[in-house]
This record gives sequence, structure tokens and C-alpha cells, in this order.
Amino acid sequence: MADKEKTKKFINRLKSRNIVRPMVNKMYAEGVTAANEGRPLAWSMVNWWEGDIVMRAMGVTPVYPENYGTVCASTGMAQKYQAICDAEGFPTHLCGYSRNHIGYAAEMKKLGKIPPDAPLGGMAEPTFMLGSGIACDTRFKWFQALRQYYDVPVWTIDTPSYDHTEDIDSDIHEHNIRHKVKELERFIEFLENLLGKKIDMDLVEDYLENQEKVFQLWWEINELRKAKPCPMHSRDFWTLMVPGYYMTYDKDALNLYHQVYEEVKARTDAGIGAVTPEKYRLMFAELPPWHSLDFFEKLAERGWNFVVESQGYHPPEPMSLKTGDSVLERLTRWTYWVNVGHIRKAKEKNYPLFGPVQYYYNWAREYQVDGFITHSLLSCRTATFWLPHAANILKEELLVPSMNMEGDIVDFTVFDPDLVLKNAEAFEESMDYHRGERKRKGLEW
Amino acid sequence: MDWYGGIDVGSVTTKMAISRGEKLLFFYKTASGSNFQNAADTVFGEILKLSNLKRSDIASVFATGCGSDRVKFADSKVSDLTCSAMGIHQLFPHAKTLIEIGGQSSKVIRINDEGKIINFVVSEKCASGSGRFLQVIARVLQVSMDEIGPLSLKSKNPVGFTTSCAVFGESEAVSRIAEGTPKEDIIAGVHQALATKIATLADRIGMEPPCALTGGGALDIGLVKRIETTLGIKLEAPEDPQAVTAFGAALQAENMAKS
Amino acid sequence: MKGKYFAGIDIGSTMTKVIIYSEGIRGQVIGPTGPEHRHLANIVMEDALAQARIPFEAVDYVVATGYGRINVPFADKQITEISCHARGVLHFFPNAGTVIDIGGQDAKGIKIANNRVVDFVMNDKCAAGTGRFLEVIAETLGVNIKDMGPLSLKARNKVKISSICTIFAEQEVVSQLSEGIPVEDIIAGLHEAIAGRAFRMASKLKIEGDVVFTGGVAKNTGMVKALESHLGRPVYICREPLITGAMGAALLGKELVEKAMESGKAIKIKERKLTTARVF
Amino acid sequence: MTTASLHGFAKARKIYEDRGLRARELKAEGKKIMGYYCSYPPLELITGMDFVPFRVQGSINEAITKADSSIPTIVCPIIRSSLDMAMKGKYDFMEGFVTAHSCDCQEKFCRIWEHELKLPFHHYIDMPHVVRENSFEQFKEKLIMFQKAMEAYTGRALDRERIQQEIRVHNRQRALVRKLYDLRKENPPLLSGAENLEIMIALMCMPIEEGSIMLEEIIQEALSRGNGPGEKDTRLMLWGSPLTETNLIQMIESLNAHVVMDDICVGTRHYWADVEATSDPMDGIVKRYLSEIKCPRTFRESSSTFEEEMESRFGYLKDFARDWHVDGILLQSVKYCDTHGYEVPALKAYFEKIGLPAMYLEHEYTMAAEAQLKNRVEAFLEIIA
Ligand SMILES: Nc1ncnc2c1ncn2[C@@H]1O[C@H](COP(=O)(O)OP(=O)(O)O)[C@@H](O)[C@H]1O
Ligand SMILES: Nc1ncnc2c1ncn2[C@@H]1O[C@H](COP(=O)(O)OP(=O)(O)O)[C@@H](O)[C@H]1O
Ligand code: SF4
Ligand code: SF4
Ligand code: SF4
Repeated sequence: MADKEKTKKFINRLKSRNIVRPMVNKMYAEGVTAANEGRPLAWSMVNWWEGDIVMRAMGVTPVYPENYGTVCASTGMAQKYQAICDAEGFPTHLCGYSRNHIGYAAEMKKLGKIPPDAPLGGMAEPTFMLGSGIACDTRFKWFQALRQYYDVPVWTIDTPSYDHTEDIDSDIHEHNIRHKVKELERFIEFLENLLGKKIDMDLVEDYLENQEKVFQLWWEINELRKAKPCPMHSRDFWTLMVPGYYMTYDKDALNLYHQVYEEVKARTDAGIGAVTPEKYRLMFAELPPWHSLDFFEKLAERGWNFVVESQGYHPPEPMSLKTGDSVLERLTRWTYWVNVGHIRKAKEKNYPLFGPVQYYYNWAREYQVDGFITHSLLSCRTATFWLPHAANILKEELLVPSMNMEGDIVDFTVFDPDLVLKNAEAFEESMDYHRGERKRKGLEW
Repeated sequence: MDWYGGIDVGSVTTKMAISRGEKLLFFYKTASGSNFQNAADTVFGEILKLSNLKRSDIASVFATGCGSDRVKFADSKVSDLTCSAMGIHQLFPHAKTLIEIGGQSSKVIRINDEGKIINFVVSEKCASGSGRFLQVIARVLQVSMDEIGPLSLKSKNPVGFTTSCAVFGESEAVSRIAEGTPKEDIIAGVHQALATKIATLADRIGMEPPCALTGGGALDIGLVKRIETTLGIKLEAPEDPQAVTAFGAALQAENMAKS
Repeated sequence: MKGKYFAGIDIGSTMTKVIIYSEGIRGQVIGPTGPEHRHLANIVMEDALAQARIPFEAVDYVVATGYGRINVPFADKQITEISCHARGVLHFFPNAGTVIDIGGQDAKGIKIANNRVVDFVMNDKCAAGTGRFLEVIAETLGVNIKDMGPLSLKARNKVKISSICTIFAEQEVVSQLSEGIPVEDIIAGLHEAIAGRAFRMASKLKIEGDVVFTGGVAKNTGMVKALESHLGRPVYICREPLITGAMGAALLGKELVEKAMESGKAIKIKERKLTTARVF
Repeated sequence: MTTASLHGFAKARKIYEDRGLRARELKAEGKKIMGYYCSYPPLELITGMDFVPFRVQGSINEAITKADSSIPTIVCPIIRSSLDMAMKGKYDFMEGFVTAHSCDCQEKFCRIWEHELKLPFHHYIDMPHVVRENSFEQFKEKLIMFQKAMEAYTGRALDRERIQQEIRVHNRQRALVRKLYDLRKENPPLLSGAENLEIMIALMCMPIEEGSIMLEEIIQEALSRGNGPGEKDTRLMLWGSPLTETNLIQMIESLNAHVVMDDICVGTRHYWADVEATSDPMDGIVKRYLSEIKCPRTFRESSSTFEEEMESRFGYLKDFARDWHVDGILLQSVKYCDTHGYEVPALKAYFEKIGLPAMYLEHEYTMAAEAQLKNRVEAFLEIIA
């Protein structure tokens, strides 16, 4: 948004990504249609699929205010909504997505209808709100606070904050899974009472099967990115992740990833990279600056290829499910696996264990990255908290240097692209140096 | 034709260095003032006079610093972090960390045996973390920049500043003067505030001695001593601490020509 | 309350203001607070008394407000500038709902309902966005602070000030000047930046009712315009926007005395001696 | 100097001023100190294992220099400061450290603590956010894990009787604290808000029974001393994030106001609720810590109307305000605390509805801003008057 001028493009984007745009539009349009036709609509936190599939099977259309935050940020509407949220008396340091959405909700309440200038047709008034105990406190406090405007039920599906050495075989893992299954059962009860109908478990299973296929393909696509040069840039990842995050029940998502897979595979076989020449391979943590994504072109111009990113948006690694698991158990195992899968992976590969920053460690090795770009956010503690720690570990253990860029998911005024570009040159030197050091110490890349 | 130039257009000072055979041979500086382009032209003219060289003797000139865009005669632009690291490495090959205190920001850079950057941090965009804070205070106290260091060393009771804004720091200093607080205590207070900020930066990056100090801040003995006591280490400053980045730019010009 | 005199003294970071009130303003003096003037609150007071043609003993009650209020030894009571501004504003604009005050050291918003302060916000950690910011830049530009407003109205293309820090903005301004950008365009850009900040801050109060703009910066017509364009509605300005605080202080003093008289309680007052203020 | 000769107020003051003083003495005597964070790790289990619980806190007076290399600056400053002090060796008397998932910052910072400090014993208690039947089961399981971890570490078993006995010891202290708070129902209060906080903080840095004795002494002293805090116009209640120093309350009380009641976790939140006697004592502990502590970190179901929900979430504050004759509420929080931040508009609306003035004060955990904060509090007092 901040960067409108026509610049020469240096990232070789995937053609198949163009399928995503209409899917996102469809997602928002469906929400508004559902509300207009009197069907249940949920404002939902990202819940890593478990709640989504259940809701879909109950005929509920979920829309995702977090995603709407990225939409508003990239269309420039977020500033207005955030200002409204401030005016409502919420502290300004709160999550940018939440401030955007609270502002939006307050505005919609005031107007008595969807604000006419709302991006992608807006989000209609919900039947209920679904909070989540995963990732951050914000994601249930936010909806609790929103009841001030929309007096509809708020449900929160809780989740254990997994033990950072948790193994899939341990008692505690099984205990946590049982707890999560109960949480889902209670949620289903809640929905059944609210909507006055019973859930169709066969439908849940159908959706789950589609989801498992989506995960597999989407995961394989990301595996292909280990190739040198890496065939797919983070920019494409951020576009493509939307269906894998919000529409796993949908056959269209499966079709999309088939096409993407073909394209990426063809590139890999032909040795085509997303950035040419690929001078540096980078890992990006965590949430991107949605308002300034074109900025990555400027880094691509310098030969920076972003090969892996945003752990929270990635599909879980394939896993072998326990035989005899019920549908809900399977469902919840996938959700939970996102957190603990990388610990198992590290054990399999004999990597040292680093608890909460394990995935950065695993990825840095597997994708053989030269540098780690941390994006510290003014308004999201969860995505920012581990960054210095992760940077310390990568540097000490793998001799991978990092550079921080200050910014925010929504507020683009704190992001200074010129400064980052200025420092980028110095960082290249740091990456070069560490390349040599890694060689000296006998690391693989 | 094996003379090379490096020009560093800083927010406060514009500096130019001429090198040959990777040695710093000539250095000239002038205030950047309001017109970076003029300042650049001036240092170039003056350094040629000083060195008795002709323009055509200089094989190439690399520019760096926040005003590098304005240097019409530069052959290339380079990052000031890289230049500082390179420059200091040539002067002090053993230095592992470089602290640079300039007019607009403070930086801490970790460098390797080859003068390459291992890591770096830059202070946030607020004047209270840069040398400008000192200039502001010096102005209200009506002391010159050359005097503040020695004055600060005399202080027994550095004032604790209650504000973290350089502008309000100015009015706070004024009140202190009115109360009869000695100037040296006020200056020492500002030095301490700055030293604490720099110590935090240094800590964030995992500073390792030996540590060199450059930038205009290194000319300020009061600040140097405060940083030394805060960090608990000795700092080494080159004879002309402001020349380092410009020299680094000249070195890059040399390297480029050779490769 | 015939024949009774009330004094309000507002010691701000930049200006010291005194009002002597008795069924109308009898004395009104505005002097600089400046470092050397800080302990001269008594002198400003003397000037005001001279204007009102009364001896200090004739003053029934003295209320001090503003940053330096605790340093006025001869005041009977100290009240924050929030309450005083609100009271002063209500005197001039009975329908006021929101006050935006930008002074030398801070910017604040005050919300009024039923003749009372119900909420307020202020920003004060950073000089960006205060009158001090404008003063610093005016000095750099060599423009009299009084001329900033009229000059900015002539702007054709207001520049964008990218630095939020006063000191760096000063540098930015200098280099823009050297590029030949007209002074008025620069000033207009600054006004835009400060008005934007003030507007965002005041929005926290849910702006309602008439908006009154006070404080020294309200004297700047350019700022008034910039703020109005953000608000999308006109703002009201007192003929002398600097004095609302002192005015409010005097009026609150009057109300206190009236209340005490009604309830028959004695009210404590200090000895009427114009001692020098301690510096702060 | 040792604390042995000190009693009552003087003892509280001394330990408040040097938090580790008592802990270091005890360590020298061979006792084991277990650090804990926040009000959620069940102290009954800690003392039951013969550890002396020590509440880890930050300090507003210490510049943060070390922790910034491990955690970002946009997180809770109290946590940054706590980690910083630990990294500088200020808590080197602790043998172990236990945290719970009270808020995300705590969940995350304890892992960094573990990495950086590597104490002999370290435990993190996972804790549900919601209050449902299955959350009680889940939490119980996690507490049993905690117990087992301590048992494995010490090689000693903790039995039912001991837990029951510990519950009595802690409940006794809680009753004494409530008695202490009663002293501020009077007008003028028999105890200042600053004194009260000093005592609370000291209590969390010493053995429980010793603390109870100190409380009894203090209550006696307060009842018999002639020079309590005098008359003031306004009685305030303080809500929000923890205070690690008395400076904020002192500043308020330097004005024309008393702080007579609080809802903070170094105050009523920590002490108000008792553990109920249950046949399996763990059930009582589970219930108290998961649902009886009133902290915004817990999500309580809200299928009722918003009005009813507000009443169930905030009703206890109305009772506090009534019983302690409160004129106004100061909502305060450190910047970057999400848990408290989201609560502010709803709380303000609630107090507006019940006709109590409330103001939100956000601070950055530094002494430097005191003058500005004071100005705000003064203006608030004028609004109340
Ligand atoms: N003679 C001096 N004595 C002490 N300090 C000085 C002196 N000259 C410059 N400084 C300090 O150095 C700072 C400017 O450093 P410099 O490296 O010239 O900055 P820049 O590179 O941004 O132009 C000033 O803000 C001041 O604090
Ligand atoms: N005549 C004027 N024209 C424009 N701006 C003015 C004028 N007089 C004062 N100001 C502005 O008002 C500010 C001082 O405002 P004031 O309300 O007196 O502040 P304080 O209460 O902190 O002393 C100055 O910083 C200046 O920017
Ligand atoms: S993780 Fe960050 S961005 Fe996401 S909801 Fe939480 S605070 Fe907001
Ligand atoms: S606090 Fe002061 S010095 Fe820092 S950015 Fe703001 S105006 Fe500049
Ligand atoms: S103040 Fe807030 S963020 Fe800090 S520890 Fe407490 S609940 Fe967590």
C-alpha cells in the first residue's frame, strides 16, 4: 500500500497463485450472503482447523477477523478502523488485527449496517463468536470485549499450551489430546443448542479427509522449496496459505494445491528459482508487513530469496494417525500436531532440542538458510516474543545471522523500508561471513 | 592514479578521506549544515588542496552516510555500517566490536578478523539516543562541544534526567541551571543517560572486547569515560574517530578497483 | 458576590498568565515563563493587580494552575489545568463539549458534559506534537512564531514531514529549505503533522458537542485550519486562547468561595504577600 | 542486620526494602527457596514440599540492561524487569522456579528463564483459560504433574494429610489478610494504601507462618497506634496489573486521597479466596486457583446477556466499592499488558453504569513519568470532587 509506484518486478511469481484471489473474494461474499439469507455466521479466530470443520458441518459460515485485518491493512482501511478503536478507549498497544476489527465492529454498530466502504464487502453481524486459546490471550479477550457491541454468545475452544519437549508418545500428550477432544465435544454441544440441530459426523469426516489431502499437498509444495534455487518465494506462500488455513474442507482448495504443486515441481525440475540469481536464502519470522509486501521486490533485486517463513501459517507435517481414533480425535491431533510436530522431527533427525524455537532451528538446517529476518511487531507480542531468543539460538548453534526489521502487521507508519534497505547491505556482509564460518565448522551449507 | 576517495555525509559532519595502498593519508571534515551538496563539494575541494592532488589523480570516490544521495561526484554509494567496519578494521585489526556515536544514531557493530560485519544494532529513531542530544544541551549551557568532555569529568553528582526526550531534556537542563546546579553535573547526567542507552545496545548484540569507539561522540572524553564505566571495559578510539567511515568508503573504492 | 476579586494564575511551560476577575475581567497579563522568569510569578501578578487597580489584599481568593502551580507560594489553592481549562472554556462557550488544548509542553483533550469534566487524555512524553515543536522549527526557519499561521495559509504544496522527532524534523526542514522548498509549504506540512496527532489523540474521547481549541498553539491560524480539516467541522477559539486556564482558575476560586459562604464554612486563605516563587 | 529482631510494621518495611533478605537468611540456614511468578502456582503444594515460596517481581528502580538481548521491548515491562534481575543474579538464592500460564507473557518468559538461568528445578504449569468441567480435570492433571515433578526432584512424597494441613496454614494467612483489609474500611483508614502494599509484598517474600505472625503483630500495632493516616477527601480503589513498588500509591496518597481497596494480584486477588475443604484436597486447590481467583486472564462463559456477563465478571468490584466506601476507581496497567488492556472499556462502562467515576492510567514502569501521572491523578480527583 505504502509503495504504489510501478517498480520492475524481481520475484518470479507463480501463475497458479492467481486462483487464490477469487477464492478469498468468495469466502467474504459467502459470509455476507449467509447473513442476508438468515443462515448462521460466525466471527471466528483462526483455530487451526478443528473448529472450522465442525462449524462447516453444522452449516455455519465462518469469517475470520484476523484475516480481515490483513485485508484492511493491505487496502489502507485499517488506519481508520484503528482510530475508531482508540476512540472507544482501547489501549493503543493492543493487537493491530484486533484494533482494526473492534473499530470495524463499532463502526458497523453505529451505522446499523456494513460500512459501505468496507473492503471485500465487509463482514456481516455474527450469530456467535468463536475465540481460541491457541497462540495468544488476545484471541479470547478480543471477542469478550466485542460483546459490548454485539451481544451474541462467545465460545472459546481452549487448548493446552503444549509442553515444549512434548513427545507424541508421552502420557501428557495423550492427556492433552483427550482434553482437546472434550473441548470439541463441548463446542459441538454449544452449537447444537444454539442452532437447534444435530451434527452430521459423516460430513465432518468428509471434510476431514479433504483436509488431510490438502495438508499433504501443501506440505509437499513447501518441501520442494528446499531446492536450490528455491522455486517459490514467501510472497507466493503468503498468498497461497489462505485456502490451506481457512478452506481446508473445500474441494477447490485441493484443486488449487494440485495446480500449484505442478507448477512448483516443474520449476524445481528445470532449476528455475523465484529470484535469479539466488544470492541469499532467507527465512522470515513471523507475520509479514501486509501493507508493504512489494518491499520484498527491492530485496529480490539484491538476490534475496525468501525460502521459508511464518510457522503459524504452515500445514502440519504428515503424521501417522493412531488407529482407532475417532473423527474428533483425528481432527484434534492435526491441530495439536502443528505445535508438537517439529519436536518429533528434531528427535528423528537427532537435532538438539530448543523448545519453543525448534521449528526455526529445524527449518534453518533443512532449507539451508543464509539469514534470518525477524519482523518485530509493535502490536503483537506472540509473534515477536521469541524472535531475539530464536536469533540467539540460530547464531550460536548454526551460525546463521539475523537482522531485525521493526514494523507492524497493520500500522505501516512504524515500518521504514529505507532503513531496512540501508542495513541490508551490511547484513549481506554478515551473511557472507557466516557462510565462511559454517564451512569452517563443518556445517552442511 | 592509485588514490581513492571516500566521503561520508553525516547529519552533522561531512568527512572525506583519501587513501592509497589501504592507508588513510588525508582527511578533511566540515559541518554538513543545511546543504549536503555544498558540504560535499567543499570537503572535496579542500582535501584536494590539502593533499596537493588534482581531481584527476583520484581514481574513484565512494559515498556513504545519510546524505550520500547528494554527492554528485561519487562513483558509487555504499552502506555506512560496512564502511565503518572496514575502516576500523584497517586501523585496529584486533577490534571485535565497534561502537559508533553519530549525530543521528548510535550503532554497535560486531566485526570478524577480516573486518566483515558479524552483526549490528542501531538505536531507535529518537534524538535522545544520539550525539544530537549532547549538542542540544551544550547549546543551552552555552559551552562548546570541545569543552563538554573535560567539564563532565569534573562532576561529582551527575543529574538524573527525568525525561527521555532531548527537547524536554533541554528545558529540564534550563531549570537545573536556574536552580544553580553546576553545568558539569548536568552534562555528566546527559552523558550517563546516553551511556546507559549504548550499554543496552551493546548488550543486545553480545559485545566482545577489544572494543573501538568512533563517530563524533568519541571526541567527547566525558562520554567515553561514562561508557567505559557503564560497560566495564576500555575503549579504543582512533586519532580521528570521525574519519573511520569515510576511510572505509575509500577502502571500498580501492577494493572495487582491484577486483 | 459584588466587589469581590478572584485571581487565577496559570504557570505554563512557556507562558505565565494571570486573570483578575470580578464580574468580568479586571486584569489580564500574559508574560513569558522562560527560565529566568520562572520565579517572577509575583511580578506578573503585580502587573495584573495594577491593571485591575487593586491592592493584593483586596483579592479574595487565588488559584494557581499549570505546570508550575505548586511553585506559587501565594496561591490559596492549586487546581490542575484540566479542570481550569474546562471551566474557562465553559465561561466563553457554554455549549462546549470537547476542548483540545495544545500548549508548550503537551497536548490534551478534555471532554465536558453537564458543565463538568468527564474525561481527558494527554500526550506528553515526546516534544513532537507540542507547541515546543513549532517553536523549535520557527527558530530554525528564522520565522516569528506569530507569522507561522498566516504564512502557512499561502502554501501550495504542503510537504510531508517524515520524522516524528522534533530534533530530526528540524534537520529535515533545514535540508528542505536548502532544496529551495518554500517556507510556507514546510510550515503547512508541520501543521498538518501536529494537527493529525492532536486529532488522533482527541478522538479517544469521542468528540461531541462544540469543539474549542485552546492554548498558545490555537493562536496559530494555520493550526486551526489544519485541525478543522481533520475534524471535519469548525472549532471555536477564544479571542485570547492563552487565558482560558487562568480564567478557569479564577472562576473556580470564585465558586469555592461562594460554596463556602453558602454552607457557612470558613475558607482558608494565605497571607497576601507576593513572595517570589521557588523555581521548578 | 538480620530480621530476627524485627516485628510488625518494621519487619514488613525491612523485607519490602530488601526482598531477598529473608530468603538469603533462610537459605543460609539450609532451607530451600522456590521462586514463583504471579498468583497462580498453588503455594500449598510448594510449602507442602518444604520449599519456602518466594514471589519473583521486577523492580521499577532497576534499569533493564540484560534481558533485552533475550526478549523484545514490546512485552510486559514487569516481566522484562523480572528476567533482567534474575539474569543479573539478584535471585541467586532460588533453587527452583515455577510459573503458570496466567498470561502469554508468562508462558513464554519462563521458557527463556529456563534457558538462561538453568536452575536445578524448573516447572511450568499449564492452565486452562476457560472454566468448564473438563478444564477442572485438565488443571488437576497438570497440578498432579507439578506435584510429581517436585516429588521426583526431592525424593519425598507429598501426602493428603500434609496438603490438608498446608491448606489450613494458607487459609489462616488469607483470613488475617482480610482482617488487615478491614482496617481500611474505617474513615480515616487505620492503614495507608502504601503501607498495605508494603506488607503484601513482604508477605510474599517470607515463610507463610512467619508472615501470619507478622500480620497479627501489624494488626495490633495498627489498632493501637495513634498516628495512622489522617482525614482525606477521597477514597479510591485501585484495579489492574501488579505493582512492584509503593511509589504509585504513595504518589496518590500524597494528594488528597486514600487508596482503601485494591483488585491487584499483589493484593486481594492473591489472598481473597480460601481453599475449600474437599475430600481430595487437590480438588479444592484446583477450584480455588482456576475459578475463585478473579483475574481477567480467565475466560468465563458468556451465553447470558452482556449485562449479566458484566455483573458476573465485575460484580465483586461493586461489592468492594460499597463495603470500603469507595468514591472512585483508578484502573491502572503497565503498557503492553493485553490481559488488562482489553478489560478497560468494559470496566469503564460498568462503573459508569453503577455511577462510580473511573479513570484509566497506563504507565510504562518507570519512575521518570511520575510527575505526569500525578497530574492525571490530580485531575481525576478533581473530577470526583
Ligand atoms: N569536538 C567535539 N567534542 C565532543 N563531541 C563532539 C565534537 N564534535 C562532534 N561531537 C559529537 O559528535 C556528534 C556528531 O558526530 P558525527 O560523527 O559528526 O555525526 P554524523 O556522522 O551524523 O554527522 C555530535 O552530535 C556531538 O555529540
Ligand atoms: N502569538 C502566537 N502565535 C502562534 N503561536 C503562539 C503564539 N504565542 C504562543 N504560541 C504557541 O503557544 C505555545 C505556548 O502555549 P501555552 O498554552 O502558553 O503553553 P504552556 O501552557 O505550556 O505555557 C508556544 O510553544 C507556541 O508554539
Ligand atoms: S498472535 Fe498477534 S496478531 Fe495474532 S491475534 Fe494474537 S496478538 Fe494478534
Ligand atoms: S522523545 Fe524527544 S528526542 Fe525523542 S523522538 Fe520525541 S521529540 Fe525526539
Ligand atoms: S501485567 Fe499483564 S502481561 Fe504482565 S505479567 Fe501481569 S498479566 Fe501478564
